[in-house]
Amino acid sequence: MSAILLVAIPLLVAFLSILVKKYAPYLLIIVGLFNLVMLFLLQDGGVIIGGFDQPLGINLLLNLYSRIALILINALIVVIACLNIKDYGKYGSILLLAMAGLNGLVLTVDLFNFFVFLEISGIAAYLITSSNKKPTNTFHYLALGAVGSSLFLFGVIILYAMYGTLNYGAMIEAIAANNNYAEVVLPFTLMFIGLGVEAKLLPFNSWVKGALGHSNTMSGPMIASVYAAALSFVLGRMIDNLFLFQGTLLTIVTVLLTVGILLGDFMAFSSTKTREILLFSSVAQASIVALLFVNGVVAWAVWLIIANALSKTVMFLVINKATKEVGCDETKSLQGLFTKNILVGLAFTLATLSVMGLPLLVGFMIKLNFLTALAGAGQIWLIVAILIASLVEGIYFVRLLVKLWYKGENEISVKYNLSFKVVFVVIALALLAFGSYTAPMNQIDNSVDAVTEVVNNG
Amino acid sequence: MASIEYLILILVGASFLAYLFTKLNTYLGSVFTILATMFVFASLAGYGFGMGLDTTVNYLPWFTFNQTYLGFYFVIIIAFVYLMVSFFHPYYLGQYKYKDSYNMLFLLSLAGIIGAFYTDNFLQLFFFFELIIWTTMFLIPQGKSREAAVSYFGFSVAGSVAMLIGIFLIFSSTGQLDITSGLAAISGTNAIIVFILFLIAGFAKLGAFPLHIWLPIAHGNAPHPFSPVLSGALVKLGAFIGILALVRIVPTANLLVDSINLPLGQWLVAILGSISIVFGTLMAIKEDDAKKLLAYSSMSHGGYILVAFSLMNSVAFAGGFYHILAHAIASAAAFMAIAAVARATGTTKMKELGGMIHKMPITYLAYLVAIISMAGIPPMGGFISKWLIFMAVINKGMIFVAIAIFFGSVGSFLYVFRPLAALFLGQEFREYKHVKEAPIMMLIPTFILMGLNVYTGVFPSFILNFINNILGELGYAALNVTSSSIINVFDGQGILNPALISLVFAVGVFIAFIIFILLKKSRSVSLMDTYTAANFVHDEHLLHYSVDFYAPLERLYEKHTNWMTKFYESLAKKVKEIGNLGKYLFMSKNIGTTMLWIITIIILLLWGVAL
Amino acid sequence: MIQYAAIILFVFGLYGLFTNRNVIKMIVSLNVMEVGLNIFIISIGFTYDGIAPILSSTTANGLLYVDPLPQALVLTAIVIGVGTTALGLAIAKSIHKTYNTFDLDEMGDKE
Amino acid sequence: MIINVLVGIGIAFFAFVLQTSVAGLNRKIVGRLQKRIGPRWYQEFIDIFKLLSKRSVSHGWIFDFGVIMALGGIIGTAMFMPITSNIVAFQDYDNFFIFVYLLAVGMLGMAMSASGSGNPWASIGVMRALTTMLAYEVPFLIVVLTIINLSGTSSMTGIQIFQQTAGNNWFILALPLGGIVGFIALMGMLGKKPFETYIAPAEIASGPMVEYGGKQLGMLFILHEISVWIEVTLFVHLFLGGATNIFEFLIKYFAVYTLANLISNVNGRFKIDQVVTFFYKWPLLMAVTQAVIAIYFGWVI
Amino acid sequence: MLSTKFTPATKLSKAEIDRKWWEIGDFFRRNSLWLLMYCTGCCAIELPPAMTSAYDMERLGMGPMATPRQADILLVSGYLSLKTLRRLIYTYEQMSEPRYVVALGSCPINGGIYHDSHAVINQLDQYIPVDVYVAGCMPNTEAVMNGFVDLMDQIKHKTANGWKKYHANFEWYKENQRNSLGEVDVHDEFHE
Repeated sequence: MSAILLVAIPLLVAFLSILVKKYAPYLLIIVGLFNLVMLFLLQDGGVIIGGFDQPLGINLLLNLYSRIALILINALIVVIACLNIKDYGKYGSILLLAMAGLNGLVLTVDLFNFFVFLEISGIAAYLITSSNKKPTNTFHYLALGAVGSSLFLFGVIILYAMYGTLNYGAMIEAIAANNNYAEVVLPFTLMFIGLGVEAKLLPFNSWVKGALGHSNTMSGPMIASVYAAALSFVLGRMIDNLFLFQGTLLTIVTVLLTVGILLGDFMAFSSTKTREILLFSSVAQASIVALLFVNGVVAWAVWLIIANALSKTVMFLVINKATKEVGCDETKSLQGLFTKNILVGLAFTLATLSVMGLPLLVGFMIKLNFLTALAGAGQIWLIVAILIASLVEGIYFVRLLVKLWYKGENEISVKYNLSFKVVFVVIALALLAFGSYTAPMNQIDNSVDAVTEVVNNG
Repeated sequence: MASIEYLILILVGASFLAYLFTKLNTYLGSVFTILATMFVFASLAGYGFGMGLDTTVNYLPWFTFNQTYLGFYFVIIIAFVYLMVSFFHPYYLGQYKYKDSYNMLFLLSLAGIIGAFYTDNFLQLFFFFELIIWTTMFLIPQGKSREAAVSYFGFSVAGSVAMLIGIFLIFSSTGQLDITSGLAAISGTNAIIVFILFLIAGFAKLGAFPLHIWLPIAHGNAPHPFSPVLSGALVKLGAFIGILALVRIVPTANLLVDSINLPLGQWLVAILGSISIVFGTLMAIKEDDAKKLLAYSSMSHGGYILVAFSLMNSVAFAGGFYHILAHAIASAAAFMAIAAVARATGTTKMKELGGMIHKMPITYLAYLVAIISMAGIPPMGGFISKWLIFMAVINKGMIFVAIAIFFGSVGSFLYVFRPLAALFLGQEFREYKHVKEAPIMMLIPTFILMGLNVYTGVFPSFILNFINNILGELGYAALNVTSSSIINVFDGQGILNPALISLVFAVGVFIAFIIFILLKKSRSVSLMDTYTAANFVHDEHLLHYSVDFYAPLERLYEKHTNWMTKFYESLAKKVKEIGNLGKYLFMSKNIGTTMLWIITIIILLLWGVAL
Repeated sequence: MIQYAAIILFVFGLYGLFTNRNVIKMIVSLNVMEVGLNIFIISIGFTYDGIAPILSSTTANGLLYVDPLPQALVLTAIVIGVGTTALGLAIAKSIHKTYNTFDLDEMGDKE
Repeated sequence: MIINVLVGIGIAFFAFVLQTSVAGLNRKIVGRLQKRIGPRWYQEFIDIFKLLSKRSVSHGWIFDFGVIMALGGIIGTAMFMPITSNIVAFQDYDNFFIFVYLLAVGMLGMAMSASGSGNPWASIGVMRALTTMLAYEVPFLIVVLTIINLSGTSSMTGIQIFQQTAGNNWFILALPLGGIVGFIALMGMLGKKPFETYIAPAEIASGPMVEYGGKQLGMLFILHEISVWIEVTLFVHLFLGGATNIFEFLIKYFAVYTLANLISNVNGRFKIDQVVTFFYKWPLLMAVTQAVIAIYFGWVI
Repeated sequence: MLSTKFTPATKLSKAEIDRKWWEIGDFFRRNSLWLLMYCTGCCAIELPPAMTSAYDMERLGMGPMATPRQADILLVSGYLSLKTLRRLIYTYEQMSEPRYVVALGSCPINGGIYHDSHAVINQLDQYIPVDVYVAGCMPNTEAVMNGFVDLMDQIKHKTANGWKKYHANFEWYKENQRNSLGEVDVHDEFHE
């Protein structure tokens, strides 16, 4: 009954489900629910596979941080699976593979094992994007993903060469022992770039436009919220424990991320396709999350990831469903989408307001608190950049909302079936509820993910 | 014992109830909104004047409230304008697309306003400030144009972003999030930066010179019952923040402009205020849409408020506070009159309207009283506030600001008269023969506002005494006002007895009336029978002179009237270009570019570390 | 010394990805890069006169073994490389089916 | 209080009588200037009473209410005006801005009823009147700012007493440029020839007064006379040191009005935008230089 | 001169009071006659000399006024074509009472030199009541001034009541106007 089941069972069922193609989505939902139940039963603690000593043995760590991440990922996958049973049934096994990869990614504290799970979830991601019927974009994503993960492997191996261990805890102690940051810069950069490709950070995410630009109701939410959330969690864990940026590396990374935030929002401001607006805004959000981790504001970064994941799911589902029925996703052609379906419109508006960070919604509390934390750390210039970006973001989201609420010249009618509506209402209510009642948000603090003790077979 | 927190919770609850009621039937929902606003206003007025509202908080998690005279002064004015406007809802909401959300957002923004003025914590102020912005933003697109909401939201959020940066600058330098102590604690260059940031927020919300583009767009195109709220009430938020900056932080105390012993910051704000007065007046004279014209007048009155609060003496502050009240009432009344005309005729364009006085005389009287106060003419409230500001500027001897102020006050007479002549007077157009006077429910607020305009003009002592409390709270000497409302300024330099002026004016009118009555009764003739050098004109449109009313004046400055609009359009274009550049650089189709970026970063880093 | 060769091979792979626009050639260059990487991993564990790290009953202790861990890692890395290449080829086939050319430039962006 | 009001009404009546007779005299002087006999000195009275006795035309209630409000406003202003430094209806309530703004009430009443008369020429006349007001008001108020700043009080009697005290002399000497600007602004206020754009009989058929006849026109003539009196007395009190006794006031009053009238009779008429550009070029420049010199450098002759 | 000490002031009836007022009014009306500057024909050239220094109309209290509302005298100076007559009648009706008409020259009397022209009316009296005729094909200025003085005397002796005649037999005048002009109040003249 250990944490390994979270990875093993989805993997096993993934391969079994290939045999019984028809029942794949149902299997997926069952496994997802099983994982969720397991998560509530398991206690925290590490797991060693194969009983070997630390450089050889692969060990997984389940603590509050990874528990939150896993609940979010599995829940979202189950929700997306339920919504897409009808038209993307045959992707059930791929989603199972993705679930296994992502669970493993979040759980493992062994660097090489991290690389393996990164590749598994990568492959699952390439297969998911292939559902967009745009092979060139998928190939683009595959090539970049492969390069990214091999760079990551390169970094890991250099670290292994220097410190002889692959385990998180041991590595952290070894680095701390001979604290000469200069020699560690190259591997950390390579690993940061490797992860940056997957986590959609600015210079490395040219695949995002292709992958999400033509996404559908299954691939959009999967890539934009599930993968983004998982990789943000993992990137956060690595930045917060392993990298601990200093000196020139810190300045370069901060510059990269700030440029990422500003440019992400400017790109969204300049695009007229609705999906492009959403994907560039999620690029900007990802850079903000990374920036928060770099500055040590871990607690609010976690809440930001969750809030963004939920809002982006709603937004992508709404827009992708509408684009499928209308055919083109230009804001002009989608005009007046909400005139007919008020409920979906309300949910979309609340999600957008939460992403913009306006009061009465959870986005505002998170934004206010992480800005106060940044101000406490004296980072005024970062606050200025984030706020300018949020101003530009506010303007293009309002421009989008105003177009969607009021009908243009041609009449469009998009029907959302009941299951979509239920999901939207639940998420919207959650955003609204936590917006005003913020007590539970203060429970976790910045040291939520301290990977310190070395998990040995002892 | 009404408590602030209950008021806010009641309002939020009432907004959801209003949503449901309006879904059932518009009239019911709007009446409910009127009752809700009336209840809130009554409890505020009842307990607020004596600072009697209790500030205990037991539901809202991290909110703390405290009462100040300054905050209460703003809340009572804005709540009053909200109440007056809510009377209009039953008649206007019928033709809006999302009428149920209209009532809901209307009450939500009122809750935000009550919260914003009763807090002493910066973050809470920002919370309510943003709440007001996005609730009012969703109301604007229900009017004529959609882009109005985007530009309104853009400028308001720009203002609130500047304020937030200022707040965090205070927090990071002094660790205080409390308004009074935070503003007192900062000093040196931080104080200057925070001063500038707060002023940007004030200017954005007030629609003063550099950030005024959204004012005509938003007020002109907002739904008819909402533009009085926009210009009467929401503009005062900017004034509140401007006061925070101008009165509480005096950043450049040492850099005095020696000839008129005023800190440099204050002097620059006075100059910007006067530019917005002149610009607002010139643009208002040229404007053809009545609501846009009144929007520009709000801009110029915003300029007056800024000048008043940048003169650093109690007479100017008293003038500024009084002007906030007088302008709020006058512009709300004027906008409501225009809304009544727009409801009856469907347009606010001056070239399509004329002769409304024949069918809507009471609306005409309401508009007349409003513009007398806006132009600052004696029997009405506007005169007293303008007089106080004039005396302060004269006492300080600021010549260039004085030019702008005098130009503004005479210019305001020009542009407020224009809708009066074009909309109301003149021949009665054929197409508006069927028009009826506004219904009784809509006339109640007009009568109340007319009475209030006259009251503030004739007996200002009660209001000026309350303003003295505010001045005391801000640490300035009180204004010398006797019980019979005789105002003595700069110990004798200027003495004003508004009651006497109104009495003498009444006596004069009585004498003129006697002369008029004694003489022979004159033969009443239709408006078509006018002296047209004996040409036979039968189409009343030809006889109605309302298009380009001040043509010779407009010709003098028509070439350079849109500096700022071009500036903001190019700014938006620049951001788009940067976005496209980003897409070109980072989002290109072939993989080579991304690889290039990866390689450069690695090389850059190694070169950086290795050195 | 072998590590420099591995890094050069890795850079060749990257250069390959850089320049050519043919899908198949890009997959080949991907493989070249991964081979370079694998050689680099193997070279990490090398000690001069170490023997192959096979544990059997007959081996006497006191012998110098090559570090077994990188070799284990390489195995998985190779398997993953194969996986990605297989997927890449499958996508290349579907690209060929839709645009019946392999060259990315000739495809144009048929939306 | 009643006595003050009665004194005020007396002053207003005195104003009407004085100005009408002075205007009559001026018509005679102008006649003599043009080598003709010119009308009787009380011709203005006869004109006004003839108008009051005629039965005229009314274009609706706003047409009449505007005239009543205008005349009421002007009578109210006149009641506040001090004749000499000791004859004033309401002791130390005669603030300068009351006159500027109660005149504006008169202007608003006339403008409202003129536009209410439905004649396009009346609206054009009103537009020209308001634009001219915008033109001459600003330089005049800048000079008044200097005067109030120097004399430390904004009440008319206070300014008179300041000029009559031993040390300082009349403001027309103390502030020469200010005096010139004041006189040009007075010409604008009176609507004398160079700036008579809004009565312009040839162009817009006597502007706002086109639809008036009979008693309305009579009341407007009374209004015109009293407002001329107010403006000339303002000039006398602000620049010529007011008056200690009634005769000094009469002499100064007659001198100023005749000078203005003579200048007016030799001048043509400006176009309306020439008026605005003229006032915002030289008078404003002179007013500002005078203000800067007087307030900042303190050079007061 | 009856002494007023003893005889009680007789209570004047309403009509007499009006009469008294009317007499005072006449004095003012007589001494301030305003001309409507409506120069229809060639006799108008006589007006400038009447106004300038030689004859100085102003000393009689007379002066030119821009609009009919303000004017007392409608000066018909010379021939009247049909088109001008329509304008004249419209302007006459716009004048405020009591109003007087002074016809200069012989054309309004009997058509003058244009007697047999198709476009000119011969007798102005048919269409609007005329108080004073000043004969002469271009009467010299003295005659014009004399005409005005006659008008003033008529006002003094209450015989200048042309405007009362116009009210009295309004129908008759209208009948004549319609016969000769067709339609007085012309519509669509400028294709409005």
